[in-house]
Amino acid sequence: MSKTDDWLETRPTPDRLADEALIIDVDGFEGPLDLLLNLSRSQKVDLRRISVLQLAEQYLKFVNQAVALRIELAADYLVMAAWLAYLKSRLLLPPDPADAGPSAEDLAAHLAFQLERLAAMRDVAARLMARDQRGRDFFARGQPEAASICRALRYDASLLDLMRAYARIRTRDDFRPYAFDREHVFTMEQALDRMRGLLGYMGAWADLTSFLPEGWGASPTRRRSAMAAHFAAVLEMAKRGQVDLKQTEIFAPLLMRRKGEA
Amino acid sequence: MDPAELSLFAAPPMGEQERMVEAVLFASSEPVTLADLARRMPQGCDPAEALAHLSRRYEGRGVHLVQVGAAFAFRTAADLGHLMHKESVETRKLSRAAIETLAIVAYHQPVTRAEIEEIRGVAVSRGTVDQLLELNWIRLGRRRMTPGRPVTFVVTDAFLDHFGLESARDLPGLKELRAAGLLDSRPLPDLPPNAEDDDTEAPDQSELFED
Amino acid sequence: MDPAELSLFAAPPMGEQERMVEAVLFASSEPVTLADLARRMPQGCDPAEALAHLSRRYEGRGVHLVQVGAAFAFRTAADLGHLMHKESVETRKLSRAAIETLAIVAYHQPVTRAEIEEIRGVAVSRGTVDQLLELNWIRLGRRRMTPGRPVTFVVTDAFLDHFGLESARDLPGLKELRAAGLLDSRPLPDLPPNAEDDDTEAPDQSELFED
Repeated sequence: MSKTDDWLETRPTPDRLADEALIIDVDGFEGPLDLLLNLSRSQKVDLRRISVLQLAEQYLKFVNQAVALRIELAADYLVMAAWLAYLKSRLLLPPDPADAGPSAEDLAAHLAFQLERLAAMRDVAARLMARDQRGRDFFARGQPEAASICRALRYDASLLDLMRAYARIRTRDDFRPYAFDREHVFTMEQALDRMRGLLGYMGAWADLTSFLPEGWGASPTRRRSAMAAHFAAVLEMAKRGQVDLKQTEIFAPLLMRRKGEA
Repeated sequence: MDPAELSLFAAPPMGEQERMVEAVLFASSEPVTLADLARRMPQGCDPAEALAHLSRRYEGRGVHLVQVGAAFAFRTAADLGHLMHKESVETRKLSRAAIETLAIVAYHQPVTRAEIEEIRGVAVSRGTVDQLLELNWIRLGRRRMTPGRPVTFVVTDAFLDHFGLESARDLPGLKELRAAGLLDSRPLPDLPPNAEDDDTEAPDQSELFED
Repeated sequence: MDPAELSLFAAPPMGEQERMVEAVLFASSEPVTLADLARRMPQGCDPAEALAHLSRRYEGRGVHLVQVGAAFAFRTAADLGHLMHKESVETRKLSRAAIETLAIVAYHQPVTRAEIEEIRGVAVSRGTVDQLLELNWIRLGRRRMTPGRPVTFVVTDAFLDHFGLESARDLPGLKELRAAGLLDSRPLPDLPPNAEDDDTEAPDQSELFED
């Protein structure tokens, strides 16, 4: 991590090896911010006075090397690289007076703030964990006294129990076995029953659609289901030799009459 | 060990030894023997003498140092036993039916019994509702202005207090439950299998956490 | 009740009250609130004053009186921890992600998941928050009154107890962090860095780190 400053120079092999080791280690970082924080350490200055420009260059160098070594970087590293490249160009160019919105300096200051905040949180996290801890450094009474005459029953449940119970119920809903919605479905058996009853009323050639049951023509879902059921039913009836079917051309109305009607 | 070395590790002063015995007896889950004390304390300590000092210090206090067989422990002074009654509560986990019913009331309040049954998919026994009422975790809300004017249930302040919530609106929604991994069909492990890779899991995970 | 009767039930002398508080706190392994103490002690007692006396009495002893949030407990002195290895419980090792998340909740509470992610620069995995909830070190706070009304997290009294803190104000370095402005929520300056069209709303910076 130490010699990141002078990557621009041509350097002896050991250094380059060190860099490659660093790049291989990209998995060790928790995202671009973590990586930036690590790179910033090499500037060895107060995070408040860090050079974001220099940091952006280090980061871009890092990403380029990773790409050169064909290390696959997660998308968020590349997003950060694009953003830093943009920031770098804005930091280098004179400010455009027509450009509304935050200046490059504002953006750089914000990045510095984020790094400082992350570093600070890591620092206090370490201080927190270094504190005396219950069960490790100090202890509660080992034999709480519970023996007594009056015994009360207390029911307990934690918030986690509650949330899990709710999650369980809702998950059950999500994963309930697939059940067919019967409301808009006309089965072939139903159609067959129906058509058998209508068989006696069939005379000359008649359009199948005229036999569809009442109330099943309005909604497309119901019409489709009834149509399919009745089509299957009359095919079945034709097979049994109960009806004749004919269709003059593709997609023309399907005509049917009772077998033996002349 | 030669005498010179021993003196380097001279026993701590008696006041320190007394503190040590006090802490060990306090934290131990069972009475502690002299031998055990000697084993825990630094070389050259005299646990018997420390115990004698400690015992005198606790004379007339709210707790006493007592001998139990060959071991020692702190016990509440007999005359204060009446203050301990509350310690004797026995905690029991709520039944699954009860916790589910409670969860539904919390998430859907005000909710009628029929609605609870519809959500749970099974009938809710009278005992379950009674138990939650008795625990003072749910109470009757306003009657629903629908045919039959059914009573509704809502959760109480005692419920919020017990579960550390500031309001029932603070309960996480389905999306948030899913984000916390609570809506998974997998059983929730006590320990994430590989906590170290926490943040390097499947990339699609970030979308789970969006609000 | 007439005055004569009242005097029959006069509060016990302070020395007695101190013994009572001592007994109750000794008997419980978990912190006991002032209100709970008052409920157990006879009418007219002043548990706060008794606690003050008791606290002084245990100064420098092997066992200390500590305050945890609004409650009180006896705990062994930290310098004697080495004698207690038999009692020490092997706490499961927290991942770095969990430790950082815990610290962020403690110092920035109430804090939303999105804010935690913004500070850490990576997504918070499902196991992390779950683990902290399960340890009962964090809990849900009030929902944030911003679009989406996200849930917030705060630390619990069990967290304070575990780390020997009287209140969250006693967190190490809290004042310095606040003075340095590192606890402010400071959004990314308005303009999205590479948005050509001004209509798209500014992404908050957490998006920069999402994949």
